[in-house]
Amino acid sequence: MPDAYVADDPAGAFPLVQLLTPEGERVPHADFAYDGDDDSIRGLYRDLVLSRRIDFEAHALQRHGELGLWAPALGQEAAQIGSGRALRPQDFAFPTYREHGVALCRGVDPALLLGLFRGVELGGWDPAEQGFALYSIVIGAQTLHATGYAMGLTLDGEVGRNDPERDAAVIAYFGDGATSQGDVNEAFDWAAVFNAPVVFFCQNNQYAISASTDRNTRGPIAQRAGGFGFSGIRVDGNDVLACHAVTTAAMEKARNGEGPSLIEAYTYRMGAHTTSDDPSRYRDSAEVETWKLKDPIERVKRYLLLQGTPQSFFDDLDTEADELGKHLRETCKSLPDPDLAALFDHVYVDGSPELMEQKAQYVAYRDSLEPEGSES
Amino acid sequence: MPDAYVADDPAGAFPLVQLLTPEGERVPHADFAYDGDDDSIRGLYRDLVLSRRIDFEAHALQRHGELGLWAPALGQEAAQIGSGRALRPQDFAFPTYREHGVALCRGVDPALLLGLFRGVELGGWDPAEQGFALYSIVIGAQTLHATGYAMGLTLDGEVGRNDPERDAAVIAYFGDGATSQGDVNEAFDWAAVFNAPVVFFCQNNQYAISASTDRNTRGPIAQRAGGFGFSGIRVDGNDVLACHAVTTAAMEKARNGEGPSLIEAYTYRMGAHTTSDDPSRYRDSAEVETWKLKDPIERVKRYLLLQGTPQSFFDDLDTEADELGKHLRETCKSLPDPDLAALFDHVYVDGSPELMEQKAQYVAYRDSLEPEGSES
Amino acid sequence: MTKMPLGKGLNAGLRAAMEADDKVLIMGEDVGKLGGVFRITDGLQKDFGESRVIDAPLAESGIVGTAVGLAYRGYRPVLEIQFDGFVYPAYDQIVSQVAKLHFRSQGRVKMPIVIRIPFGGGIGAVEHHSESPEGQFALTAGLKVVSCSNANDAYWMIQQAIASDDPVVFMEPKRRYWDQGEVDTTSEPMPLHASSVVREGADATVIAYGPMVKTCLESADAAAEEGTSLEVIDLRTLSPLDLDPVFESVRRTGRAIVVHEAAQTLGLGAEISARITEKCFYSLEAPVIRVTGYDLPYPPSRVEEEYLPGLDRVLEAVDRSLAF
Amino acid sequence: MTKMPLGKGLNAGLRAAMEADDKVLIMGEDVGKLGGVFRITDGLQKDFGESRVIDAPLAESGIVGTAVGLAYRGYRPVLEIQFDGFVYPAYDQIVSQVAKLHFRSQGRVKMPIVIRIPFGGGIGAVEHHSESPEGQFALTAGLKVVSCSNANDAYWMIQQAIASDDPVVFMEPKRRYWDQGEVDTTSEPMPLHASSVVREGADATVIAYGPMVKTCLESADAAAEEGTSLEVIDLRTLSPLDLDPVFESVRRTGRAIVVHEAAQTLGLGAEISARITEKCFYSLEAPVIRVTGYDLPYPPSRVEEEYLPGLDRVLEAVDRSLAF
Ligand SMILES: Cc1ncc(C[n+]2csc(CCOP(=O)(O)OP(=O)(O)O)c2C)c(N)n1
Ligand SMILES: Cc1ncc(C[n+]2csc(CCOP(=O)(O)OP(=O)(O)O)c2C)c(N)n1
Ligand SMILES: [Mg+2]
Ligand SMILES: [Mg+2]
Repeated sequence: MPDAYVADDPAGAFPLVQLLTPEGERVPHADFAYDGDDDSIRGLYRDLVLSRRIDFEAHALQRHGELGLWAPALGQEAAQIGSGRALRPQDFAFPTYREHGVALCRGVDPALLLGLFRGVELGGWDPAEQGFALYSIVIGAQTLHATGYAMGLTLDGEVGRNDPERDAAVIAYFGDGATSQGDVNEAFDWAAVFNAPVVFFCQNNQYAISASTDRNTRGPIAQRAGGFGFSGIRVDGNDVLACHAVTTAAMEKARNGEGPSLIEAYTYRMGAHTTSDDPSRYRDSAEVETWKLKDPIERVKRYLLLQGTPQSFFDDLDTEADELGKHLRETCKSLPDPDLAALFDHVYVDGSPELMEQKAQYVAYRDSLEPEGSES
Repeated sequence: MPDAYVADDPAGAFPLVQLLTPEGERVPHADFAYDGDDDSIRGLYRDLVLSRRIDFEAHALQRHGELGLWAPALGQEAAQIGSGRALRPQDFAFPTYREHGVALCRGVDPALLLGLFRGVELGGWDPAEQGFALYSIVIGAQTLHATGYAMGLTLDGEVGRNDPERDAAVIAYFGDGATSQGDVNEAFDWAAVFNAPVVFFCQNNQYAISASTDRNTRGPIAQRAGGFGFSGIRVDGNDVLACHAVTTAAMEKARNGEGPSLIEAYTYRMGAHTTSDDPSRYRDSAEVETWKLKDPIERVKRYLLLQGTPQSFFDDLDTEADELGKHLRETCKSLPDPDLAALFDHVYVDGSPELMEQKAQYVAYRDSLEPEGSES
Repeated sequence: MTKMPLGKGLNAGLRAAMEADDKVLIMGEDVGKLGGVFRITDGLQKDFGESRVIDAPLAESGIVGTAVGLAYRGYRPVLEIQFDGFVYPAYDQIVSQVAKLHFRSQGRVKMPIVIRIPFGGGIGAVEHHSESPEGQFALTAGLKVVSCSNANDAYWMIQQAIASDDPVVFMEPKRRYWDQGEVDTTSEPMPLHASSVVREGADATVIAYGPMVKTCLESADAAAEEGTSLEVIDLRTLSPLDLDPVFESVRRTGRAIVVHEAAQTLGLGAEISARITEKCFYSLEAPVIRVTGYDLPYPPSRVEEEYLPGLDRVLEAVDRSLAF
Repeated sequence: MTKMPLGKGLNAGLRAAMEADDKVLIMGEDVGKLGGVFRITDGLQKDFGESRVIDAPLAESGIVGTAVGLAYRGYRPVLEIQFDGFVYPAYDQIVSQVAKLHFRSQGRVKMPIVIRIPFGGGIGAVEHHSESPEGQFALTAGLKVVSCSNANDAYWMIQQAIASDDPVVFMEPKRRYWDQGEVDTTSEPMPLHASSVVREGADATVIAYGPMVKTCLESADAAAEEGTSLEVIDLRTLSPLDLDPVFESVRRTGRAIVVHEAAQTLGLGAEISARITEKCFYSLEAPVIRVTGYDLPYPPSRVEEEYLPGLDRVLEAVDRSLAF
């Protein structure tokens, strides 16, 4: 088959957008610029540090048996904070189970994230309040929800009014592994066909549990978009400024009614897949070491220090992080165990006499045990 | 978002490969050539005419109540014959419900195609015998089967031996509407990841029942492949020579171990979706008229006449087609109604005592009716 | 009172629901200009526009998945699955997302989605076009499942399903689309989740839903001629089940026959049999008998009338019950 | 006789099957280097290579759909679905393709595919990781469904499932993976599709499968202390069911209790209850009682022990049956 019909070598077509090097130096880019000042960058730094603290505390809580599981975002903070801070209040985000940093940006109390992992609830916040959907564990499912929500924005006329304060868009998070799922590709297709205001934000952390990216996709993920008729872009996912700039542009485009985009944030999962995972079975620790040098937080710190940010800023932030840690530990332990009886009321809005009968049976049974065991 | 990151305007990127114009003139192409002589073209013409005859007869049989339904391939004969004749005996084809022309090329007795539509069986041939899977009605499902079969060819070492007589590949048929299905996109992904020897052959007949192609995909379908990391090509689906040339090249590539390709055969469904459909509700008859001018059979006839093919060739072919028609009519009416009792034996290979009990009950019940009704 | 076919009752009900609430959207394959392959949405796109009657891409998971997002946004999507056998690609979105979001969010997120599925056989169709997947939904907590059997119920139940804040799988008896019936558009007959005694009788209780209600009523006519009086109950709601009328009836008749097209194993008949036995143990004169499709994949259509429960098989089961 | 955990029994059984037939392939997410999230395929890729133990892309429909193609090509794919709640994206390929191809082709095409699903709760997992979808498969004609409850059965049943020319959905009781048991690798205990009386008793018959067998055996111990003698039957095969041992038992005891984790409505218990009533009507002293998960989406794990049937609930049901 003649070469002319073979897809272009995509390596060249999708250079990584970078605005801040691992060494903490800002570099210019022909197409993208970070639009904030050093104060804003300090704001981003704060978010990065706090979101890493969430991970740290949750990890410890899991090790102490307070959580059943935790899915760390360690190493992915820049991708999450950079994109999360590019959202406006009227926007809506559809996360996976790992977007703790994005949750922070949306104003969700991080302690609420723990309920799912502690096993006391299945989603602890009101999606409508902060424009942040429930965590979604079934890989890819949420990308269709995001697309549908975006279609709804168009139907509601919330798009393309040239009114930055009101025009809205949606962001859908997913991982590199998720690119294999039918649902994700259907979401790409629908978004393209309906020109929906949605940004697909893929954190390519290079693993789907033990599967490296090439097991799930051939060629850079950003190139997938072109196949569906919209644009894809590849960004240094450990560079918070670049992630912010690229997401801002894509969200702007979506809000303007110019349709979907795909962002591939090339990053690395420095931790295990979850606390149940054992990455030593499938990856070299040397690889992890390399990526430590590209740490998304260190580079911002270096930049800020180079800019002469006073030590007090870092000290204050440490205190704030400690407080957050304390809040997490305390709230976690105080999260009440669910009452099974109450759960019967949440299956349906309009109830079901059948289920109420089961509930009554359960309650009667439970109560019948109490006198004997007299424990609960 | 800067233009550099927007997918190239694809219109220019996917010109239609054409080797024979609607006027019957052969045109050269930089990359593809039809590799047969006029005798071979007469062979293709014969297939085109016979496959159209299958449609014609089946349509009439449906109108006379002999078939419950028929899905005509009218207008798509060149895509089917061109691709079908590019296959070797060792190759394997996975059709939809409309690949009557491909079935003909594979050596399936066309009368066997009628069983499904008559409602006497669910698939009337042995896939292994002719390398032609059962018809598949659930849109897209068969593309994954094709990919899996192709993976099996690789595992078996049937690929890339540089032995044209033995190296094998798979072709998967589907429609433009099917490009929206998760399964089809998963098939693209798996084929790319496993570099599977499979050619995805999409007959873009511009409709999925009433939905025009732009409802199912944005941009040319051929471009979808690039997003998954393999090559796509767009061919005049009404040009049997071009379809043959392009499919030959793609199959060759697959057999050589160079992985998958996507072919978009741009054609037109001149008939209704099925005999149950009423296209007047959703498309102009003027559109159909335009496409009649691009008829896939007429242009070959013109070419052959220009080459001085004697009238006797056409007359003989008419006779052959009439015989095929007679064969279809006769076989159709003689296809036996299924025996429900026998069907119980086909659910499992290893049987099931449970089911045999149900069968016994059914037979006893049926037999109990006979004396009374004394009809059956 | 107007006479109309069941399919037209659905069409009129959809129209009324769209007029009543502009958050109601219709989405599905070919629902626009074509009006759906069964014309149930005929004329609606013309009158309500392309943004309220949306021709979907050919992707069932996409149809249901985007509907979840639309529901998050406050819409009430009414989805058409073209045929029963094509709902399975959407199964994950239905059982893991639509069914669970209210529960997962502790009531914060509502999923007022209606999934319309033309179901069942008897129309001579090719494979995948005659299935009865209601069991796969009825066993899923968080979904409600209903089926109508006549034009009046079609008209009202579709409106009630759309008005419900819970997701409803709406099973339409496709082979009865063309059956005429009286529709009273002025007064709602009964709540959505209620079973109905459609014929009173004394000797045995016959329980059915959707397409089999007509079959059972005809069986009751035939039985009456031979002096057997059958009570026929139209379940209408498959999840939650409303079995009080069934228990009441079986306590009187002592005999129950459940009829459905779906295969026997783990069909609704299994659940109903189990519950009748639990609740009416001492009233039963015979075990509950199930008259259902056999445990086969749906057979070629030429033999479907033998596969599906018909009048004779129902009567034979009644005889068996009476003779037990 | 060797003592090993149930999970290791599966691993050894898979190994034996791969050694016996080089058409046997393993495919699934993370089954290679990682050995699966439960390590059931541990070491197999190392020993049989990457072309026989295939790490799949993250796409369940793809896993099953390509397996269909591999089966067309003569392979015997053994698929791992990572957790019960992730099988639904493959539901269409399983019920419309895998289950039907033999039937559709009138026996010409065989689908010797095994779909392994670690199922059920009790391990404190997050949502979608504790479901019991066996009913959704058992109601599908063309599939066979089995579940093992101990290490010896694990070792043998997985080999028998792989050797079967029919597609088998193989439900693995994930919370029992670590339970030790004696494995006799020299002699096959019994056929795949046979139920087994695992404890004899006289007062009531308790029917279970997979993870609940252990619970029921413990209940029988406890009941014995109070003077009640329970017969416990391990179904082992869920489709086809092998209920003759159950009928024989219930005819003796007059009482039956079915136990499973899956929700009550349309769970296996419904079918078993219906059949027992059909076949043992005059022997029953009480209606069949079902002890199951409640009709809720699987709840947060902190409350799962209250949601799932446990020893106390089984005994309470036995009491109810005896007192009826
Ligand atoms: C449909 C489905 N299949 C399997 C799983 C199990 N699983 C959980 S996370 C995961 C890997 C996800 O990889 P990726 O999309 O790259 O996201 P990451 O976890 O790396 O952020 C898998 C296979 C799941 N949650 N859902
Ligand atoms: C999963 C699924 N959904 C819906 C259908 C109903 N259906 C049959 S053919 C068809 C349109 C197919 O369009 P396309 O893929 O373009 O193929 P064509 O019929 O035009 O050859 C639809 C929606 C189906 N068969 N399978
Ligand atoms: Mg990843
Ligand atoms: Mg088409």
